[in-house]
Amino acid sequence: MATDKPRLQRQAMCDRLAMEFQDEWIVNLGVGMPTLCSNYVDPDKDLVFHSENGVIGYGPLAPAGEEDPHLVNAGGQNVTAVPGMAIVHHADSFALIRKGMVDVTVMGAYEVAENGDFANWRIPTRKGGGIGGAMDLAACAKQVFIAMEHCTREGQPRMLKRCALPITAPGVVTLVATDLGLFRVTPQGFELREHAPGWSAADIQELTEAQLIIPEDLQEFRFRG
Amino acid sequence: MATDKPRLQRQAMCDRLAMEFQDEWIVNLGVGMPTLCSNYVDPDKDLVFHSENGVIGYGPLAPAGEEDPHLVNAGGQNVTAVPGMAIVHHADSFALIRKGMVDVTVMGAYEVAENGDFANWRIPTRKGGGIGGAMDLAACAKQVFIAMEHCTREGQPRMLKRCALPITAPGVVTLVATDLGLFRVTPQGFELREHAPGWSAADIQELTEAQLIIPEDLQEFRFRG
Amino acid sequence: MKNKIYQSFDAAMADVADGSVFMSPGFGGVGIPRNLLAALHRQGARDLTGVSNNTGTLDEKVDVGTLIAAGQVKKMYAAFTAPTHPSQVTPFVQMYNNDEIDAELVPQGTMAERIRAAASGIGAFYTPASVGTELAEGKEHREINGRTYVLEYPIHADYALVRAWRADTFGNLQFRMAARNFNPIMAMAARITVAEVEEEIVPAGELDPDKIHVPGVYVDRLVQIPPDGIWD
Amino acid sequence: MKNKIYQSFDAAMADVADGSVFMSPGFGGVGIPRNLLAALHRQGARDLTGVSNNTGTLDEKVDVGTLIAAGQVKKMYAAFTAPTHPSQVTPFVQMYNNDEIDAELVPQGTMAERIRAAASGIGAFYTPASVGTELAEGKEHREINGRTYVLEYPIHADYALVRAWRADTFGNLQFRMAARNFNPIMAMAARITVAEVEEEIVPAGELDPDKIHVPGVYVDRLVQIPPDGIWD
Repeated sequence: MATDKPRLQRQAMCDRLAMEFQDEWIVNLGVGMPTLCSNYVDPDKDLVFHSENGVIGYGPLAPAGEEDPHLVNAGGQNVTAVPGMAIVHHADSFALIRKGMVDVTVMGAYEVAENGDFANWRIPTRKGGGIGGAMDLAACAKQVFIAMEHCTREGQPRMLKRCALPITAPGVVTLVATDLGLFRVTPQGFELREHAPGWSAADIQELTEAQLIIPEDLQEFRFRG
Repeated sequence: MATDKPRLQRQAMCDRLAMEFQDEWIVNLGVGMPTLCSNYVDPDKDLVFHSENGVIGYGPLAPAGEEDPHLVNAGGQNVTAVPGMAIVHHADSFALIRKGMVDVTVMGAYEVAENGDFANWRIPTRKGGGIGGAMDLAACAKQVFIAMEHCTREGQPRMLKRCALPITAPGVVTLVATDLGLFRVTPQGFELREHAPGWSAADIQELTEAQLIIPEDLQEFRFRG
Repeated sequence: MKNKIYQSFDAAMADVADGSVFMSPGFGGVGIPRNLLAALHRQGARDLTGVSNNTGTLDEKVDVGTLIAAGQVKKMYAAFTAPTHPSQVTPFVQMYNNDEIDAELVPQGTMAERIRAAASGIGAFYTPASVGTELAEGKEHREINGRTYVLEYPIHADYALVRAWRADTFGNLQFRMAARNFNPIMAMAARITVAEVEEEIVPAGELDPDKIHVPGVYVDRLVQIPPDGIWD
Repeated sequence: MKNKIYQSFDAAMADVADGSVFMSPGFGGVGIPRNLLAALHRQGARDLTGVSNNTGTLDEKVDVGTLIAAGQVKKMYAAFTAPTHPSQVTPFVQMYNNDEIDAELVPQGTMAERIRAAASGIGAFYTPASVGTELAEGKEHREINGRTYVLEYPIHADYALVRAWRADTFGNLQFRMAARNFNPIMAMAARITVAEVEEEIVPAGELDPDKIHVPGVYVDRLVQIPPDGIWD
């Protein structure tokens, strides 16, 4: 059965998204899995990591014992300063976001739909929600990349025709990395760009509610070189 | 004829308005005559002078030869720093104004009306206007004081039933000092509080279009002690 | 110059009345006015409305969750009204599930801008965030230059409790690194602003006027965090 | 790191196309990007729209009036479209009276906020300034909490020409004293921001990240003012 095959690791998924970052991009990484994107470093690209708490241009996690207690990223992790870093307050930080200066935001999601909608803030069976800065970022960043498991713990597909959960923003997702491959959101729907090793397009379609577009130049998933 | 009697000097008019400033007030002085208010210093009162270019807490004009070329007030005059001074940008400076933190703004005017309207930015026979920060300040300061000559150069009254010129803000003026006296704007109209020496209430009424309220406790104009 | 320095957090929080609205900054565990929150907890004011990025954490530290757990808060404005992980059942979550506390969920950037609107006399503003989502339902929409925006209103407060790094006696504040976060906009938005200060409160004139994050005119009360205060 | 340092003002202004919108800060004679304005004058772009507190002065110094007098500007947004004194007949006033230039008169705080709205992705906002006056006629009004506001829209720009005191090679900017004025908000609002810098441009990392007035991500081009540049 297809579902027994080995799947991609989270770091590989985030590496793959990070390979798409372009030189000079301002990058915002959501809490959790997306923070792994900063572990992939391409020396030919200068990236500026922006955190919604107003840190513009932070570096890797601080080594143990060398933490600056006042310097944290959006996940509350102690990060390091890189030369050129600047701090602004929360309103100015989201001013930057709403102006559309963030080139890409990478987020986790419960669901992504083939029309580019995604959902990551509320499960209706639980009261309340956890938005943080996701709605502002999703509505305003130039691109939204999603990193998520392809299926729920119960094995249900997360890549859907339409989101069932309340969405975070409509029609904004451009690229999705799951543990089964890399998907581009096109006007026609999800295009499978790269498949996990050992997984055929048919295997992946089987675990996907939306109809996948399978291009002629379908590639195997690219790992860190 | 009443109009031949000596009138109040500009400094005396501004001194009198400045006597009304209360301890801890944030004071904004308009360009021109109102800047004279800062020459009246009451050692028992701490005032914070705010200038719309974002200087919060400036001091007297800089002595010749000791100017800081980067430090100017709203009139472009070189002022001095006082301990506690802070600088903000223009949007933050007007944020402070719109929040209603300015306790008083003192402005010049072409006309003031008994309903508290005043006009100081446009003469319809000339194209364009010079507003600067006057509309923001007039709409948002807790009080608006006016310092102006009682009549135009042509001898026409400036204290009117209704403004003829386009107004700067409706119903905001609380106190007016002219070269003939001090007037409070009340719900019933202008109340003459203090008259210039040698000028009777009737003399002043003669040069005023609006009907003045003459209180029983009418005083002579108070000069710097 | 008016003396803004209070000798204790308790003195600085003494007049908070029942029913007050308070703002409490902090993000990622830094820049949180833990000493003032602890004092407000001791003071015991009730029926408070809180404005804060989150609704409290599960660690043992004092934060808005301390006031919530004590039943002092009737409503929260926050960007998180559910935990990021379902296993995190904070006091807020328990009370919210039991309808013992009210909450308005606000996207973080919209919250920051609504606070900033209060700080700047703006009556309302149009933001693109949340358009097309459940949170924008029932709100006024407007298309401007081909883009759809939703109308949002200021969040005002009676008190801002903030945590500064340095201050002078006039109330000018400086923050350090990511501890800045919501502190400046909350300090400028509230009617009464109270700051706990990590470093020594220096005489007015010792801070460079070009390097001040909150002008002293916005700050009413200052308390130096003592050696035995809450530092982390 | 991308090299943002240009060797001349002319090089930094070379690509300004006819019809561009430019912002030019300055207030009370300080913080004016005189070197960049002089370069834009030499460059000769026409049909420009300018955003500036005033429309030029009568002194001999380079300011927006230099571009206006040269016929390069078709429209100005400004808080002064008439001189404060009728005797001050600037080039703008002459051209405006002859309908050779267009202008929109904007209250200064509204102008600052409209620029800030462009810098922060706000679609429109309600301000109390100008309500009840001629300038609010025809604009949308709204009563909010018993107060009347008028709706105002962002002012966007292609270029901001700014004058900084210090900068680092990443583009982080610092301003000094009242020379800050409109500089930060214009630098953050425009599509392309060019800064002339009074002090040496230091390597990235030498400015304290807590003491930066405009983050380098907003700044595209930096030019050090040379000894023979326009200093005043």
